[in-house]
Amino acid sequence: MKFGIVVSEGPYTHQAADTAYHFAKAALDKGHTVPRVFFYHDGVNVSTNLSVPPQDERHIQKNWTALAQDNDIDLVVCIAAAQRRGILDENEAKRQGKDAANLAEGFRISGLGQLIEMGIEYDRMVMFGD
Amino acid sequence: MKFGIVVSEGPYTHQAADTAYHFAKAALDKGHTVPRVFFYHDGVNVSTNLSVPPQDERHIQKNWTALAQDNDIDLVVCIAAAQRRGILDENEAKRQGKDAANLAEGFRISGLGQLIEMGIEYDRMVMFGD
Amino acid sequence: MSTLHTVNKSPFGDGALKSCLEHCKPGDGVLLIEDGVYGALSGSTIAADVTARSADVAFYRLDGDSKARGLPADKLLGDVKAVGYDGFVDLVAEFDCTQSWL
Amino acid sequence: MSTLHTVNKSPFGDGALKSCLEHCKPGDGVLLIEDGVYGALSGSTIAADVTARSADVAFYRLDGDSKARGLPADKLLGDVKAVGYDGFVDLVAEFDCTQSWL
Amino acid sequence: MSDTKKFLYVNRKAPYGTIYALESLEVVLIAAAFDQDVSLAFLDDGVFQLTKGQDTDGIGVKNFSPTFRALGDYEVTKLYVEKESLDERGLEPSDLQEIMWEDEDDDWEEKPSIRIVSRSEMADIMSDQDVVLSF
Amino acid sequence: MSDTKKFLYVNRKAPYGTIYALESLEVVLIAAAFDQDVSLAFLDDGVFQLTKGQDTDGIGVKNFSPTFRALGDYEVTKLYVEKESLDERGLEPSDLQEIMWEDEDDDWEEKPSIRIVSRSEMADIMSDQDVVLSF
Repeated sequence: MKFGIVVSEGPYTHQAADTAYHFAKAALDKGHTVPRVFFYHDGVNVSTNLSVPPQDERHIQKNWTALAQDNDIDLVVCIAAAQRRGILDENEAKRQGKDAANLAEGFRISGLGQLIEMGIEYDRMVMFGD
Repeated sequence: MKFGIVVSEGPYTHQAADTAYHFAKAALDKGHTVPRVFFYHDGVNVSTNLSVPPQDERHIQKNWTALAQDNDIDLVVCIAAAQRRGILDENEAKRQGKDAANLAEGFRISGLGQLIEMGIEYDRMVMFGD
Repeated sequence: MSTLHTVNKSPFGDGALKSCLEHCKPGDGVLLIEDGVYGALSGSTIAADVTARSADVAFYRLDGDSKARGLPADKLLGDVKAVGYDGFVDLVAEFDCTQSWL
Repeated sequence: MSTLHTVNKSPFGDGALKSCLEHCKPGDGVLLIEDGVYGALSGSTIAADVTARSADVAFYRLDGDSKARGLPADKLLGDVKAVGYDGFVDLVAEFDCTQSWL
Repeated sequence: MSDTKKFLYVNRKAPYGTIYALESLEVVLIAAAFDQDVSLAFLDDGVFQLTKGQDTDGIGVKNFSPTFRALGDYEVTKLYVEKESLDERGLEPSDLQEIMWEDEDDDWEEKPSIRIVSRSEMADIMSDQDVVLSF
Repeated sequence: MSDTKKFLYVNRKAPYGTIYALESLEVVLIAAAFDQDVSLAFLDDGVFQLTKGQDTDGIGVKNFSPTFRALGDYEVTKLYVEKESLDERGLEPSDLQEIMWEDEDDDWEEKPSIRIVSRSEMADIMSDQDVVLSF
């Protein structure tokens, strides 16, 4: 089956991004596919490449990036939610006149239409939030 | 009186940073002082300089920066909470080998001791969170 | 010693107001802010709990938050006094200590 | 059509589980995850509500979340079956639709 | 399976205290372009999103409640509001804003988009969906 | 006013589902260095922070519950736990981990840091503070 996953809360603050990660891994292990994960609300904060958690803690962003690269998952960050919260890729940073970009490798910024498409095309949608 | 303010939730997602801002302004208008505001938990996300909210919305970070500059408020972002969530100043970015820093003007990163000091030295402490 | 308690969540989905009402002391104040202002709705399932404490606890609500949420004064408990951010500041100064029910 | 409902918040401070129990249909499943696993505590104020729906709704809890929170099996309702993340995946596949009570 | 899926957007949170209500509405506005069968459910604190007379000047946050009245133009015409949720909060249907849509199959007659349903009807609506998104 | 203030750290949230419990503990560890009169209150879902036997291997999150046992070394020795909160959750004091401190004024006798109090006693404790920080 094709599973769509939505992450609606930020890393470390809520467990949502962790549970979603374990769920995605388990789905892939069982032979399902996870073509896309959509990050919305504070979920967009998962995609910052500036996070430096303590050494003895999991690195949530790096876990997602690695899982995506190993399994060809499209990690999509909602552009409207990202702009409010200060997540920018190189293009957006340039367009907004900002000196820095902070979108991590393996993530891309796009619109809410990508979320609706998942609902239309995939067999199941699972949301993780607060 | 000296008022200490703590902001525990991120901008836009929760109203906490807004209410704290209006409270701080009202306290200053009444002749009280607000020597320091401490940003903890997701509150640290208020201090990103990469936020680009819609044109017709308030700019929470810029509001805080302006209020602090006009009234000599020390805006302190907790270092441990900030590192987890990807808020870095120039020094930390360099030390962590990151290409970018995103701490906005008027904010500084420091330790939790700054929060305890507020409790010891100020007349009142007010927390805004979730 | 008297305490100003602030509650910022709707009492219908969250237990903060109820817990606050069970822990505040006679002479304390309870200020409803943000989504907490829904706790001032008369005719609701929480109204009796608020009214029961009104004899010995002073209740307030942020007026800006009430108006933002479209709550007309005639739907709200008369015992819960409207204040602005300036009134919020006065309350914090007036009570010895502030406790946020986050 | 059958639905798998997920609940991720403690039922003692938040109304999500209660609302879920009032809206799920016979034949549905309810999976407790994250802080939602506290909803499986026997002898608690929520236990009767869960048990009352156990006749026509299947209850599950994430085992990792239960162990993380130090909840021993003998403190938990027997009607609420432990599953791993792999079981979670099976449940999502088995039911037609998943609804998260955020 | 037909090309059209039934999407339900579930709103259980109050506006302004948190951003979920606003960002839910942003999803619905985009979703309207996809020609799916869209319904919105308002229950628990979600019913507060629809109160009339919202005025956010005092808190410095944008008032997004007028956007609900534009949903009809996007052919989003089914806003289910749970009666028990209103009752518990001391609200009546008349405390909600009027939201209309024009029925092109009925000589463009204006019809109300808000449909008050019982908890048991809400449960039926929830169980009859292909995709349920929660905010 | 004396140089020492009474600080109360109020914990009303469960661990792991959100980070508040962990970040509250981080504050308390720093606070211990400031020679103030520190108390911790655990009520509502906060009592779940102290359950024994927490094992987080299955969720890939760090288990911070052993840190509570180190609080005695930091001279944080007053952990008030509300009995009614335990009761409502089907928990007993014996479901909580044992947390001890050594009383240097009493020949270093080991004493329990957790003190089970009634709701009314918890209200008294809350009302007798200079600074209350909530997590």
